[in-house]
Amino acid sequence: MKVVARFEVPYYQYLDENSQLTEKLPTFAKDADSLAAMYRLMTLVRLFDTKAIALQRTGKLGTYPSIRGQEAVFVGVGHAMHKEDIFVPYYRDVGVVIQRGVNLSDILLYWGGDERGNCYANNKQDFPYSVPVGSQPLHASGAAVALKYHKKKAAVLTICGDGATSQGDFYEAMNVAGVWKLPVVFVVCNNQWAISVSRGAQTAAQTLAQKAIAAGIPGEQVDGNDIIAVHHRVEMALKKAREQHEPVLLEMLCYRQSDHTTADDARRYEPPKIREQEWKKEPIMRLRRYLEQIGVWSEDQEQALLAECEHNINQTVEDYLHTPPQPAESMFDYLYATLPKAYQEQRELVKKIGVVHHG
Amino acid sequence: MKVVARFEVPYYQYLDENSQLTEKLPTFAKDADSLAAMYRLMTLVRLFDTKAIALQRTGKLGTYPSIRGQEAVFVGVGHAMHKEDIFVPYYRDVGVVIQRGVNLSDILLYWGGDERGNCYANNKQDFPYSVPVGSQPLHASGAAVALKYHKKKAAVLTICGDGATSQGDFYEAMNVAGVWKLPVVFVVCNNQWAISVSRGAQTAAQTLAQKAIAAGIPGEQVDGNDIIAVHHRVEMALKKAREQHEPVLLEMLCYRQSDHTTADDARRYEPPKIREQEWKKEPIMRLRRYLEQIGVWSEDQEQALLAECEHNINQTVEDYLHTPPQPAESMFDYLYATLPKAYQEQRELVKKIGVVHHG
Amino acid sequence: MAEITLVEAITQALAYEMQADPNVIVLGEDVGKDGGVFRATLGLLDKFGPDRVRDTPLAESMIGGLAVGMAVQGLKPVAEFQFMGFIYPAVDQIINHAARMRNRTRGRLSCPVVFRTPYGAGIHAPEHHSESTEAIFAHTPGLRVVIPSSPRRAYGLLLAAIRDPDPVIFLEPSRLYRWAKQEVPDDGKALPLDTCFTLRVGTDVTLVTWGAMVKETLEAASKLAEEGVNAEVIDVATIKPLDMDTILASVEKTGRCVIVHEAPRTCGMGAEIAAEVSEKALLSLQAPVKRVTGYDTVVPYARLEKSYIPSVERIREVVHLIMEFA
Amino acid sequence: MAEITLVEAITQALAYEMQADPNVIVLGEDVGKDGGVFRATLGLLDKFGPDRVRDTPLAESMIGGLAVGMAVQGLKPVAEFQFMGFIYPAVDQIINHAARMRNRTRGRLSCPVVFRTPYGAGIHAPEHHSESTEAIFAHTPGLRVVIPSSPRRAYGLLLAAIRDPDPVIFLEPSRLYRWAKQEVPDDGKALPLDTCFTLRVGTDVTLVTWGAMVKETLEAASKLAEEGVNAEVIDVATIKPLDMDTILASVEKTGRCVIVHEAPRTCGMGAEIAAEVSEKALLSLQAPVKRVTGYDTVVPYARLEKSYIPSVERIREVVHLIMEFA
Ligand SMILES: Cc1ncc(C[n+]2csc(CCOP(=O)(O)OP(=O)(O)O)c2C)c(N)n1
Ligand SMILES: Cc1ncc(C[n+]2csc(CCOP(=O)(O)OP(=O)(O)O)c2C)c(N)n1
Ligand SMILES: [Mg+2]
Ligand SMILES: [Mg+2]
Repeated sequence: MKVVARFEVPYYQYLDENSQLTEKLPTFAKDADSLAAMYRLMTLVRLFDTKAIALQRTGKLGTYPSIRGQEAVFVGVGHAMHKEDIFVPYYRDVGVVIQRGVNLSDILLYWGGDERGNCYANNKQDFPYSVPVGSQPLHASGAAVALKYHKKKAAVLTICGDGATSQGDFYEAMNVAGVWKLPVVFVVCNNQWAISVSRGAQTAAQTLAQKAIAAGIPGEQVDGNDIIAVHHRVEMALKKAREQHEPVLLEMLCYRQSDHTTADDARRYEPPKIREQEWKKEPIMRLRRYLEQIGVWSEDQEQALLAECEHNINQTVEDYLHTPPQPAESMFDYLYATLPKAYQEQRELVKKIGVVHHG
Repeated sequence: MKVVARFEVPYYQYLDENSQLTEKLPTFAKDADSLAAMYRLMTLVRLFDTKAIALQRTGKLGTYPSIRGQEAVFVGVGHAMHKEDIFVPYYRDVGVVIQRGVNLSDILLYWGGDERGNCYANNKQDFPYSVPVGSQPLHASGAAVALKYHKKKAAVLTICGDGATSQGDFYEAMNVAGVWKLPVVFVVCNNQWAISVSRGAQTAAQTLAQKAIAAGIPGEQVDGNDIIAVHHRVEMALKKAREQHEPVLLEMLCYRQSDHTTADDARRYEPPKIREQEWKKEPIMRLRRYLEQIGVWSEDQEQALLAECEHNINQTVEDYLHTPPQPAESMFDYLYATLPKAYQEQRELVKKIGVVHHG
Repeated sequence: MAEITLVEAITQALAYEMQADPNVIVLGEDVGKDGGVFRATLGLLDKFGPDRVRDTPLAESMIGGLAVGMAVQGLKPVAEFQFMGFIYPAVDQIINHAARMRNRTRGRLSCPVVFRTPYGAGIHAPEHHSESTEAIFAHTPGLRVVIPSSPRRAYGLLLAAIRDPDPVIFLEPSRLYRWAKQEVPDDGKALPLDTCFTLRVGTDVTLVTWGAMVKETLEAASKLAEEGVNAEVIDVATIKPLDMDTILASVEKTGRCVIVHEAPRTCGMGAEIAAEVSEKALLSLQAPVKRVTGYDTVVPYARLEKSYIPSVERIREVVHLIMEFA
Repeated sequence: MAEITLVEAITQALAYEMQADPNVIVLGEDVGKDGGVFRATLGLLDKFGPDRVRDTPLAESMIGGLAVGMAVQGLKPVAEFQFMGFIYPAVDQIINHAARMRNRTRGRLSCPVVFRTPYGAGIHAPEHHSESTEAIFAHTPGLRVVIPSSPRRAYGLLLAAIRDPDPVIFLEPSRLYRWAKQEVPDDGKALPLDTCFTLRVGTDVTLVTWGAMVKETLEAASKLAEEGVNAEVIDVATIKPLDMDTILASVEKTGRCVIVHEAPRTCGMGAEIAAEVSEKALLSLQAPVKRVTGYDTVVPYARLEKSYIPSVERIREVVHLIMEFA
């Protein structure tokens, strides 16, 4: 017997749960403004998230998947991306898309049951939320083929959950990215749960990062509660993807501090106490304490930020609540570039009947 | 940065291409009779394979996938399995099924376009050939659930090609086997080609064995031209599966010494010379020289064996050629346990028309 | 006896058959502790343990292929897909393997699996949660496709599906999961799988439907009765194999036929029934066979989904139209 | 001008459009050096290089999903599945993504992809190589389904499919790949995608068909002519969206209609056409609309596949039957 291949999975963290540095800071993080900007976004996102849940509870929004506790992953990813990069999301987000020219009210429209939530006014390239779990990494690899073919200096970034890594499509997407050397970064938001199924019940793999080995690409674990680590590893990965066409898989370790969606009740299956324990690692307070330590954040700033966020969110909610529904026949208006004659009669019928309201 | 996981891929070989031992022999291989038995089978299989191709060339058989050069993989696997184990094959075989109570004439029937080729008289459990590439490892995991549930001391073994490892189903099958601790062994016959697509064009992974790491199970590379290595690693893997419910992936390195099937022409894409170079490693002569070295095989035995094989094969071909087609209405007779009334009229029609021959 | 909902009837049938047959195994995403996103498997884990109620990794092709392997080796898997919009990755395993195992081995092996999934629109769910693509499976030889529309039929048909020696696609109308309650004796009695159910006897027109549309169709029939049209309502229930005898007998009596389904019109199961009725009952027909169906478009998101689902009014209008046909 | 086969016409169309539009990319298993198992992409690698003619890893869901991503970002992928029996792992990507991208983004993004695959039985291939499941795609909103049946139509329809701004399922009857030759000018002229082609004008009965069955149907029409029955033959070609106008106009003229297809009968595309003709042309019909189809069973292996495919005789018999209907 001889050994023919060896592999290692690295883990990255800069700021630990006590807001202490565990490594020398990467360059970008020396810019306190940049960190503060991310702090502001995480705060906005958490407040928005809370608001969305409240809207759902009062019947003003459909099912909504909270990102509570996972803000560093999404905000860090969004912040590290370039405008020209392409984002291929799953359904759990907010943090990335608001940095991609998407209005918060679009997000509400989407979860309120209106396709126009995917019709971003200021973003012509990113993909809409993907509901079929694990299907979208393949789109990312396909988009990366297009970028590479058109010789663009940009990369694709896609994100999915820990549960999604069990899907064959996830593996197939990494595999083709590896063998075709595609400019794509695969991010896994490992929030430890896929609805009620724990991370440990998805796979015997000790890390999700090691799933990259099957595709012959590198995989890394990142402390997903440390936005410095998230941002840095994503930035490095995107750079490598853009410049060297080397795909990589980043597993972001975090914890879902909420039900799966508003349609779920995690008390049915989540062991008691875990959530509180994990809360000690949550990303927003961790960064705030650090910003306070280095003297770039104060209670006054915090209060001003909260007020500003509240104002924006309220405005957004107003916009959302006052958006009239689409005409009924809109269900035919974007099906094809031009609606074939065969379906025009159906469109006329829908139009004649008009919008039928839930009874 | 710290390292959180480390992996190694081992490689096994006992008999090298010059028929020299490279390691201490495993116990089973000290029994020369056992080795000779495998030698006989490999010889039979190669002659049968040659015959099948000839039948196809003369219009007496449909498309047929040769196993030339890959005999050690199939014969070794079949020899290491226990009767109670369950075999889940792909379409490239002969070597395993003839050790599983399947008649050579069944194999011809199958490739001759007759479903009765799957209706083995002496085997009630093994799966039929699977044509949709990569779909059958999931059946193996499912069968392993059944074995484990029924507390049987048996394991499932499934085999697929190098190309099949790119399919999501292959990964999903290993993943569930890993996390549910299923008694199943995954064997990959890496013959370096998936029709015209080379092993290197399938994946950037340096070895196919490392694909197991994604599922958190062990993976090994084995010299697939060394039947001692094949048999030994399969035997060990099956034992571990049966006794400890630990699945494993075995990558058998070999070379497709033929077109993909009789419908293919490898000269279109196979670089010149490779095949001859690889032929030096082929498994049958390798074992024969070894058997001769240890004095358990002679030219007389060889001649007798060839005559015996020829006789058997001719008999088999006769049986096959004299099998009349099934009645036309047989296409309805096994569709459901009892044919629903809705389709009985169609069955009557088919029966009335009778068998329509190719024109 | 307490009245139960359709989804509770599903649970009751699962529990009954798991008790009766130790080879019945439930598997799927979140079917264990969580009891399934609709609670169809609620309590089964506690009763039967994790070997028989299995939370799978998140992979539908895997659920399909695993179930095939289990079924071939003597188990009776009842696999859940969380929504019909997520069954597609398993279509290969269903069409290429489950539906063919018996045929391609000339009866040596078989594949007694039940693939359950909630289906249809109308529950304000996100996109991809509202599919009605039963026609895909109805077109596939070797399968049975069964669709209950009341708690009692859910119980009896599911028992029959599990006991059936061949693969069954069992589609549960999510819109009806908690719509109406019925007493459902837990007597283990299966209902026949090859028969339509006549829910309302009438003389003027035959309304043929299944699944969630049974609701609107029955409502339409009530209104029509007030308006002087006496409709017969048939719940097809098992759409494959199709019991045309019951439908044809009804149309021969009424002379008129309207088929109602939620799936898109083109190539839906309604086309098959309309084609058969038009061919076989041509001489009895007093008006063309009409279809009232979902539109040939993607089911809209929640805000417009009601505009997609065939309404009581659309059914009524079409019936009146053909009553006036001459 | 030399005459070419249907598969050569496919190659010609691919080469033409790759030359004309640098965003057209061919991908699939063995499409490169090997030129595809049927040689449909023969020579393209040499002409256009490996960036535009891409051998993929062996994974159909991947081919589907990759093509979606490419198409959304400005490429025009023409993806090949090696046989229709292997398209199923991609069904999720086709139904849940390709068919919906434009609709769900309200036109912000689109998905101009062509999924090509050989289909149908009759070439002595192993199992799973003989499928005709066009109905699955015909039922799916957002798709186009196009099926050529001659070299010229293959050329013109494939050009149209590639230029179409929405996803197209392009099904090539493998039985006709090398059946008949035609002169096919390489003029880059596309054929319309929303129109049936009337291949034979007649007065007594309308035969509606597509794909490989055009062969048997035309043969039947010739025989019927000798027997005094003048059949009109319509090649539907684009089965989704369906051009009912041409079919209805024909049936209004002939008063009789037989639909011929190779796919299983139940819920096949023939049901849709029969249902529409029966409904819309009821008053013109002098006999019930009949279907001559593949049986509701799995296509048998090679030795019995000819017994599965609708024969000239079956078509003739049914036509005679309805000619005598009164
Ligand atoms: C293909 C598919 N199967 C099932 C579902 C139902 N479902 C929605 S989210 C989810 C769990 C996903 O878990 P994970 O990937 O960890 O992401 P998370 O929601 O935890 O961020 C499931 C099973 C789906 N949307 N798509
Ligand atoms: C799902 C599927 N896709 C495509 C094919 C066509 N096909 C048959 S064999 C083959 C190559 C398989 O290569 P590999 O897995 O390496 O096995 P080998 O034939 O080399 O033993 C392909 C593409 C198929 N049978 N099934
Ligand atoms: Mg998760
Ligand atoms: Mg191979």
